[in-house]
Amino acid sequence: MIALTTDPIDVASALKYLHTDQAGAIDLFLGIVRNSTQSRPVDRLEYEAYDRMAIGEMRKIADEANRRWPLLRYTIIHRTGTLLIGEMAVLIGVATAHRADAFDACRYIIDTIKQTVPIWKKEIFTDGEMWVNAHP
Amino acid sequence: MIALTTDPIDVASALKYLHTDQAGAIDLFLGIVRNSTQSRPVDRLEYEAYDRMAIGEMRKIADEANRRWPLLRYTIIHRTGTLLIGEMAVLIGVATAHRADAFDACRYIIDTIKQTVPIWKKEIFTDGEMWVNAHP
Amino acid sequence: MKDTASVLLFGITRDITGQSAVSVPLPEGACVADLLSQLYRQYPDLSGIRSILVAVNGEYAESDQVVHSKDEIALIPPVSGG
Amino acid sequence: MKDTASVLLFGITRDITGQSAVSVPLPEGACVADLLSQLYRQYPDLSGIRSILVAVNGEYAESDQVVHSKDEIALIPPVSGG
Repeated sequence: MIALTTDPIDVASALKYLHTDQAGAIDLFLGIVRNSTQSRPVDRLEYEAYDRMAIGEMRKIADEANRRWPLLRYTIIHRTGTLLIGEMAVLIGVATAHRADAFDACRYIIDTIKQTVPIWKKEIFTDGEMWVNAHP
Repeated sequence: MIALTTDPIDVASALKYLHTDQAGAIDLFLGIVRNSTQSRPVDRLEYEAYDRMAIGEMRKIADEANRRWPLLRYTIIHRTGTLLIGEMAVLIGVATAHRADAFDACRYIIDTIKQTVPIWKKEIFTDGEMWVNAHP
Repeated sequence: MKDTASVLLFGITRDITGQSAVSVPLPEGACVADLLSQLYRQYPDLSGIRSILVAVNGEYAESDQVVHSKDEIALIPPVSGG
Repeated sequence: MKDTASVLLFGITRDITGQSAVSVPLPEGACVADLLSQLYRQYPDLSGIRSILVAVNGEYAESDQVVHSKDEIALIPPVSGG
């Protein structure tokens, strides 16, 4: 299951989806808006996506994870729009028979998302704003 | 937060506990009773703990994880008693500022639990039963 | 025949140009690199961005890929999802 | 003075002995290895277990650690939590 959404991410329904009788392990990664970046206080984040391509790139990542590890179920949900401190920006969930595969696949998915998926975040500080990673 | 419980593990309250404004990443590992072991169908599992020592060993593991990685919050919950297919036996949750630490610490904790914490599980098959790891 | 291409802009590129899509002249046979050069001329502030990739029809494109006016073209500044 | 120790049993050791605690003679100065030898004599089926460790007062004990009758002693067959 792959989704972009402007609504809050629902962990319970993601978990319900991941549950299957063959699963011995579920690894769930949550990316959350924290209150500072390099000790500069953050007020909120604004996430923007090139939706069509973002879904396509997430699909490629999931397909590659599926090739590398024996996944039973997976879910990738990324939120867009304005997010406040403590809100969840991304949820990656992977269900496998054995735990090493769940950890490896989950980590691969989030690491690769941050490299290739056309989603951008702007940090809004009390005294300015900045697109993350945009500047040299 | 470290606990042994005979009640079902509540993911929502574990997540609520892990949430803090400094957290940018939460890794949550769930160990689940699956329906087969080496393709032998499992009916249920019975978990037993040496409670006092199990809590002590989990505490040591958490302390070591705290020394190795900058953890903001963690939770280790292990269930005991009779568990059916699909039920959660263990939940490990770790909140950190950055995701690599969350993955590394979470994996360290579950891997070490399986090596040192005095908890035992018996697999009940339709045609027999076996204490896991007990035999050469 | 001289055509134009519409280029979708996101993130910092949208902020710099003040637009979510811009039109650029697209000579026949022009490739991704030509399109980027044209955009840097039109919007010199784009050169302050660490790197810009181009997507054609929803896929990352190499700089020598030829683009057509009917393609969906987008600038991809450094991503920062997650 | 010849004392006895009570030894807590879990998992497969409890199943083999049919008891959750057993009493074993504990000569003065006896160590963990002595206690284990005595238990293997009393319950030969324990030798079918892959390995057995001993915990004294809730901590894993080395085989040369001296045990006392007031200690909380437990057999720890191979663990399988998680």
